[in-house]
Amino acid sequence: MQLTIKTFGITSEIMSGKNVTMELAGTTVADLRKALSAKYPSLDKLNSLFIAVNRAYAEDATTLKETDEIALIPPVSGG
Amino acid sequence: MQLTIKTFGITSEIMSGKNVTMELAGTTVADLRKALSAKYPSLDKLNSLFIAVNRAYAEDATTLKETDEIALIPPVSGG
Amino acid sequence: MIKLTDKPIDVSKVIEAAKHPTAGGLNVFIGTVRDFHKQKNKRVVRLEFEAYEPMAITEIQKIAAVAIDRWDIKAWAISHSLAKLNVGEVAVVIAVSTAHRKASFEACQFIIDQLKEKVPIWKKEIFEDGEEWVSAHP
Amino acid sequence: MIKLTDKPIDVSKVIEAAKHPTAGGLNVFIGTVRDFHKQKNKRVVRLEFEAYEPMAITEIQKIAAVAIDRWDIKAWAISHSLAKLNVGEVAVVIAVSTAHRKASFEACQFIIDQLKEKVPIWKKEIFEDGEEWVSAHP
Repeated sequence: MQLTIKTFGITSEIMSGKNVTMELAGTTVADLRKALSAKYPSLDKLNSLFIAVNRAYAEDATTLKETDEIALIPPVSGG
Repeated sequence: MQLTIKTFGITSEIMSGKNVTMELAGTTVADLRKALSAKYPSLDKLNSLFIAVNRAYAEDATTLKETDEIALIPPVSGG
Repeated sequence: MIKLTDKPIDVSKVIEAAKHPTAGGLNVFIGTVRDFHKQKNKRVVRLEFEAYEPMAITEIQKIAAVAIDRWDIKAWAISHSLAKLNVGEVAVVIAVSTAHRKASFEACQFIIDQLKEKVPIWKKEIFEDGEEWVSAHP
Repeated sequence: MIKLTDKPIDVSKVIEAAKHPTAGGLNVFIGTVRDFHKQKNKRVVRLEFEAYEPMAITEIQKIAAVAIDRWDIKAWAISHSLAKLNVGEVAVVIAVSTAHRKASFEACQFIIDQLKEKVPIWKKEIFEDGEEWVSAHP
């Protein structure tokens, strides 16, 4: 399926865009992690990388749909 | 010696004045405590009563002079 | 900055006085007049303060000196009201800035705890049916 | 009250929003821009923020819900800057009022600690010779 991924902070630089489209063979957050890691190896160098689905932190087992709002959450640093 | 004693909070009410003069036979803060207690028994009912000499908390053993600035400090409740 | 005042406390001014370019955390404690005295089950109408002003300032300076010795305080400011206050009004403001945030919380809490224990300021609560110096009696 | 804003934060407004007649203690944490990054030994010129706004608001709501469950919070308000900030300017204000003062310190510290850990807001430090997303890399 085709996903549109929102990026923030350093992930926008690594992936060269704020809304990045990706073809995903698998169906879960874990599959997406693998695909991202393969395409953008620099993501692995981050202190942490969470994936948010529909504006909430998602587990690796979460199943994705094309209509989900997916976002990458590199280490937060507000405050 | 004759002392002038500043009073605050409830001690002004107990001693009916803001600057109360007292004749003291002894010479220390402990002597003053005894004299105050004899003349104003209601002071003994307070949660605590400190005596300040020259704007600092004084020990019972502190010696008093007529020129000292003496003040009664009932339980403080600022803030 | 230490200020005892019978005018309304300008909270922003106290905060400004505690800002510092090397500080990342600024903690502020604001004591306000509560509408109800739980132990006495009475509604509070007003508060009045009295202070032994020169000694109060000296005692606050001593407390600040201990805090500055214990934490890396960049700037601080304290203002305490000596006015007649209604419910919701500000009785005291303490502002402390430190490089990192944890110390600002600790230092500010230390200062208000010590102030309530040692500084010669007295609070009288005015109820609908009487008045009382706070904490005077058991 | 939760506010993410690219305008300068009005600290007084955040404090006013956290006042309550049944509260005796109001604790405020103000995060300001420090002039120096110690680990990097570099002077900070400016900060920039980015947020995933809808999720940031949801996460702040979750944190507040936990705090309200844990402490007897009478009122609270949070404002976070999304502006370009210079040294000394205000990045975040958290204000919490409780009946007694100890809880106001604890709840406010909990909220800022959790905010820094969970809320999707990112800070970029601009140095004289470059820039960097804070905490991104080991």
